[in-house]
Amino acid sequence: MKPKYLPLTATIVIFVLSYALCAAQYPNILSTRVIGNLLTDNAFLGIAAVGMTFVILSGGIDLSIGSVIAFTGVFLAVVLDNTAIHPLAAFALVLLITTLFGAVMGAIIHYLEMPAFIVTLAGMFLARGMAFVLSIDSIAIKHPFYGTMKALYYKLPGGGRITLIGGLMLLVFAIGILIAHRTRFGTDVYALGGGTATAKLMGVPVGRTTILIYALSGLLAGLSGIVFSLYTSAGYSLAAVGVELDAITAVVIGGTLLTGGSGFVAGTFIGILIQGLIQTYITFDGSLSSWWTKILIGLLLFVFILMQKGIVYVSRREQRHA
Amino acid sequence: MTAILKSYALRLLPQIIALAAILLMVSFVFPGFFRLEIQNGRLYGSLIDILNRGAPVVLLAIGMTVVIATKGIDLSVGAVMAICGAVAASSITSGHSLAMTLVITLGTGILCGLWNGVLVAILDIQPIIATLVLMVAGRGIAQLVTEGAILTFNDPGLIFLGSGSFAWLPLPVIIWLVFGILVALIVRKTALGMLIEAIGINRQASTLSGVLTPVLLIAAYMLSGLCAAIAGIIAAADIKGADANNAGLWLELDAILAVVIGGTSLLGGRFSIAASVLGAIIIQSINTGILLSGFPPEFNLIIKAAIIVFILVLQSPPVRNAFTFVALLRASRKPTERQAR
Amino acid sequence: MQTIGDSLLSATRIDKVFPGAKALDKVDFHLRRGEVHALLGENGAGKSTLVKCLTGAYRRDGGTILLEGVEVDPRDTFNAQKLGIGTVYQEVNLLPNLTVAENLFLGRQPRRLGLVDVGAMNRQARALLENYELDLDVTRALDSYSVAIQQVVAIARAVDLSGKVLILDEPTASLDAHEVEMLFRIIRRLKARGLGIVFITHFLEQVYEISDRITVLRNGQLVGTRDTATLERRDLISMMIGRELAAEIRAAREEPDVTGPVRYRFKDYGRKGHISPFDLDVKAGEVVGIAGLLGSGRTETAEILFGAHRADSGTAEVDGKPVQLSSPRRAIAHRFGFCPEDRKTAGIVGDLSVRENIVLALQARRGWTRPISRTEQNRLADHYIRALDIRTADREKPIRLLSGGNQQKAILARWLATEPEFLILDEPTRGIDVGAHAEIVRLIEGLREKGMSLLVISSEIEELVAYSTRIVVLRDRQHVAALEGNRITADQIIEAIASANERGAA
Amino acid sequence: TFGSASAADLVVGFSQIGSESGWRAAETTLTKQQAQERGIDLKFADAQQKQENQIKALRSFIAQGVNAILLAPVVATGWDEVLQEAKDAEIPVILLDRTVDASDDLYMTAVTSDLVHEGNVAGKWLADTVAGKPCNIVELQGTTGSSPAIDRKKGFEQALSGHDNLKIVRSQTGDFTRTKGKEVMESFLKAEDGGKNICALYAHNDDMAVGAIQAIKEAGLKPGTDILVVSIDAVPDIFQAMAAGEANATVELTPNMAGPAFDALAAFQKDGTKPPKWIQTESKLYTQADDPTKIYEAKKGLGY
Ligand SMILES: Nc1ncnc2c1ncn2[C@@H]1O[C@H](COP(=O)(O)OP(=O)(O)OP(=O)(O)O)[C@@H](O)[C@H]1O
Ligand SMILES: Nc1ncnc2c1ncn2[C@@H]1O[C@H](COP(=O)(O)OP(=O)(O)OP(=O)(O)O)[C@@H](O)[C@H]1O
Ligand SMILES: [Mg+2]
Ligand SMILES: [Mg+2]
Repeated sequence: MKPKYLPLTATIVIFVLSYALCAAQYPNILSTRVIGNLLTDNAFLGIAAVGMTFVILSGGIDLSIGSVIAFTGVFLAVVLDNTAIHPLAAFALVLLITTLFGAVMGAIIHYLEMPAFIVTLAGMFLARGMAFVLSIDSIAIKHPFYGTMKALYYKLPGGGRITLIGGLMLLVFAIGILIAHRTRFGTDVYALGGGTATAKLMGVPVGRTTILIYALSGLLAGLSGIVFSLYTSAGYSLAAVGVELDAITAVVIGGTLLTGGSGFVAGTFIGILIQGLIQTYITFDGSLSSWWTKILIGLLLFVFILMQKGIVYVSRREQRHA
Repeated sequence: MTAILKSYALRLLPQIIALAAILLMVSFVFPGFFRLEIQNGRLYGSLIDILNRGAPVVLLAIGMTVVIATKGIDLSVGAVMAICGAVAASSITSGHSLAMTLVITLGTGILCGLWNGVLVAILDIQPIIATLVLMVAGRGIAQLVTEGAILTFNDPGLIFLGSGSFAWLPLPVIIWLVFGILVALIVRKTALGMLIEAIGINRQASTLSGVLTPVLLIAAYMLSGLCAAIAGIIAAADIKGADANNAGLWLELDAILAVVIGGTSLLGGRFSIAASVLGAIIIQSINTGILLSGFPPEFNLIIKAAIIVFILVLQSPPVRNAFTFVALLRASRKPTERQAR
Repeated sequence: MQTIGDSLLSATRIDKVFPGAKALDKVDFHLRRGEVHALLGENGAGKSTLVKCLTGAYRRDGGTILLEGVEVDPRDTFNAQKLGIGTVYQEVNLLPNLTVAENLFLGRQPRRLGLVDVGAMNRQARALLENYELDLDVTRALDSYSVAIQQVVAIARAVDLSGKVLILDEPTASLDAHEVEMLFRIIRRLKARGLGIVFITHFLEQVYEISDRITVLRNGQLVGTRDTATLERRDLISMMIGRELAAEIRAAREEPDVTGPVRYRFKDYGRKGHISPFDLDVKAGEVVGIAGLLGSGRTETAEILFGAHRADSGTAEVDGKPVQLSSPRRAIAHRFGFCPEDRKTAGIVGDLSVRENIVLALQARRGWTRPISRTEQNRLADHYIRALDIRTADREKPIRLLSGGNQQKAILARWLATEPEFLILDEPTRGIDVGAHAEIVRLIEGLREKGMSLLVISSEIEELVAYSTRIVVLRDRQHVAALEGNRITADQIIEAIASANERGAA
Repeated sequence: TFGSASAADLVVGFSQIGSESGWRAAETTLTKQQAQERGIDLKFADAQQKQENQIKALRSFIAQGVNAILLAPVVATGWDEVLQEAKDAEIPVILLDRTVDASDDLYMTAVTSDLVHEGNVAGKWLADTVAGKPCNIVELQGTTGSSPAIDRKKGFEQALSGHDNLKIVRSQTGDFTRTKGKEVMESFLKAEDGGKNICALYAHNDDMAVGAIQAIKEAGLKPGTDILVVSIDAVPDIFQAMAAGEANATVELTPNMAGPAFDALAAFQKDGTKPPKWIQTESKLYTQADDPTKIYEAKKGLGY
């Protein structure tokens, strides 16, 4: 096997093993209901994490996505509450706004040579601040169209459902994989992660690519915000706090290097599933206090990273001796 | 000597200008801003509040600067603050002496740093992820100690650390001043600073040159843990109780921001403790300024974001280069003018 | 063949100013169709800077560029590529994390239905590399291949991109004789097709072998352009350094006698998967030269001797006492020093100043609690800047802003400052100009005469012959032969490298 | 008989918001205690302040097939879908502590206090206490956007309307924490002439009040006399302050919401009695006259 597939394989192996372990203890975890829930409940996180994967592959980071999700939700709620605009038009409008927002951050990062961490941190403050200014109340979205969309799902045998948003996440992952591995833009993203200076000398349009990457992340954060608003039928300025950290964790568990240049969009999908599995397991167990929940999540994160390191290390060594 | 001082002043100039501009701005929206008086044997006024309230972020920023200089980052400092506050409170309420409590608490902070350092330097885990583990689990550990409640205490010695005063200054200010100067001296008067910068810029080359990279890396995280411990003690002492849920919440972001405003690159390398301290004070000035201004709280984040973006844009390489270029032009023009005469 | 004389690329009065250095001062450069034009000059003369100004990697501060008589202004390297200018830059080569095929076709991948056709790309990549006698798995990441292979891939990419002009900035630095030969064949073919080729190197033999004309830069200024055929070697050197070079590398070797005791003894020393166990003794006042083909395990040998990689078999002794060389630090404590081959990733600490880079190893050995005073640092830095003729505006300049060759000299200074007793040099003269080259060879001899032990790796066999008291030959990660005394000749070495069955001589 | 037997193997899922405050910890403790007393198997899930985690937890509970669900919702909106799923699975849901913006046939009952009412009680007390004298009030709000912050502000302002002598001069968020309460109060004091302009402090929770009291003391004023202090929650520490004369009044928000919830559930299990849609807990006002020391001792052990 090629060394570059090692982290991804390690992640998949770990996921399958832990799923089997969980299922041995709570057979219900194998039900289609839980599997359907895993997709639906993590849809917004998964979509945002696809954007985050591109950002991290290019060697950057985007801390603004949680706030952008909240902003999108509040914006939709306010617009649908106060105007007669059709939700689809509102979706288009908000996606335009968040894409532009991402593009502007990308432009600042490139042209002003500022670190992504800081630019997107300011973006995080700004987007949440905008959400507050729009409304501090949580606003329910009662538009009938939302009901229609929520009624769209594919029923699995056993009571589970693949919902519209769950399906949307799968689609976004599929497109993400295609963009990463089958377009020139995708290769350019990896190229930036390999070294901006070298990429520039090799003729990669660094500025354009950087702007596009953050615009894509903004677009997907906006899409994730739409999904979140469908998921909760509401807009709330305090929603999705810390989602960026969850997304980063999913990306890293999925085998992508935070330093950029190496990793897979598909890995992020497994990362999302692993995180969802941890949460499901903790709820099924139901005996942990608040603090033990946090400690356990931290520990599991640590164990996953360690196992991944271990598997990669061992197979590297075997490869050398082979 | 004067040349070194001059270059030092030049390094801090952007931060000093930004701070001055913000203070001036605040004094427009709140005229009594610069007033200082002596009350209860200590200085009293908004400026002192800034120095006092800024203490936790200043302390975190000191440790964070060194960690960032090694090309790392420490996301766990907020959680470590909570752990250490909880440990201090539970130690003092369970009857340990103040000295013992301090030893235990600082030890806890250093231990947390050791954990982070080992993950980064020995297990070679990326710093963001390595410290994310403790960031997530740490608050749980702190709550484990306090069982989710605010653990209050009445020990006058410990409380003095948070709200006492000495030489007209609140004790937290004295603590960060002394600690900051100490760290800066240790780092700059020994070769530590240069070695840390070398690691941050090129770890492989440093190791090949015989620099003890793992030890120095671990030490950097331990220093950060120690800083978080001191900050945690101050935060707990300030409210006479350990609030495991909220102590240090999101302060890691403020600390990182302070370091960046101080002009240290997140990519590691060249660092300045004094500049980071100034960065932290700038952030606190913004916070205090917002509180004094009387705007509705919905606007807090937007105002903060706007000011920070502005400062950072001024500091960004292209803008700075443009300024230096103008300055250079002027400088180069002067001698020729003189020659012409 | 086309008529020489057509002006293809002509740059006039190019200016480039860096803070603290005027890198180019009204330089003219004219490239004709169908010629190989060597661009020469000392380290820091401005060769790389000129190339980067031509390809838009740097914004030039003044001057005009004409391509086929039309004024062009490449804004970035992508733009230059589209104009038909392909370039191999010094140092910065390709992206290590991308596959070989992706590196070759970055920005111009074959597409089908808007998507990259990976199969076609890999096929084309394999076909492209066949010209270079390379049979690689093009779907592997580039960094799984050696520096030399990466260099060939970089050349292949540039050649493929160059519709009109090919620029090669020290492409041969890490290539062996065979690969250089292959490169020259390709250059001749391109030349016949009417391309203009700019060739930068410090190997004068190569200049005379391949180039038609020579342009020399000195201190950012144009010294002149001559036809290679009519330019005497001596004159060329004095054009480059602005004076007569006293003596080039000695052609004939004197016989140094090494009678000192064995100071360093390695027995069965090796590391699985890296280098087979070998025995090596080094005496005081001895220069052990290491010869071998690319990837033969020379660098690996140096690295385990220095503790950069831990040996997993064998023992090491210093002055008869067993020692553990498990880390560079341990080795340095025994007064070892090591100039690595890859100066960019393993040598320079880019953002630190020249001064700090020079004192780094010494400071690390003394420990952080005993800082070297600023006066002492300045003294050391100034001393070595002068002694090794490091071209820098001042000692506080960040080292990454120095030209490639000058960085190399600063790393050498770092180790000399520690006053080592056993100095390991991996390709110390790579990318160093003639003048400095001779200096370094003299320096090695001087150190040996003072009683230092040295182990020097070099791809230049003449150079090894000149200063080595003994030569160890490597093949396939094994020490296969040792040559001493009058057996040290270029022919003998080449024969030892080439013969497949001479074993057990070491 | 049937009732006690079914209680023994009753599995109830409890989705708690998190552990962001002492009050919340006490609610968790009391819920677990109450479940234990009744022999209920309680599945506890901490959502760490995130609605999405609560929805996930609810779905997991449904997938596990629990007998009933307790939900302390982090926000009022966005529950329709998952509550519908619970209803489809015939699992009764009882809301604790806050209600939701959903049709009331989606849940069995809500055991909550009235947040607006709490603010109102506090405001009334203040209006009665100052009795017509002019009074400048500073307000420490809860976390911007959280429903207690919005409703407690609303209720307080309602109580104030019609009293022209009462004026809120400054209002900032203290994030429900002591540290921020103290910091914000410090700035209020500076901004209002060293506190001479301030006659009363209204804090959306006791923790912020405790922090603010320290700030007032450090500014050389006497909390409780120079500046009246009224807040909400009735956590133990505020009773200590009241005993010391440093706080004046607090409105109780009882952490025992689970008791009434379990009672309603038991009745429903026994003979299908439907409880009322809203079981309101008492918002009791405590002042210095209520023997704060004794209440402090009583509340201390409850896990606040
Ligand atoms: N980015 C930069 N900033 C400042 N000075 C620079 C920069 N790049 C190069 N220089 C300076 O410009 C001069 C010319 O450097 P250049 O790299 O062109 O030399 P060179 O002829 O290629 O040398 P070498 O043979 O060593 O590669 C040197 O003095 C170098 O220090
Ligand atoms: N054919 C090969 N395929 C893959 N890796 C190789 C190959 N040849 C060498 N390498 C690796 O590349 C590196 C080159 O080996 P090493 O540096 O020891 O050889 P060298 O003789 O010093 O060659 P160079 O002059 O290129 O440094 C080593 O890490 C080795 O493992
Ligand atoms: Mg060069
Ligand atoms: Mg080598």
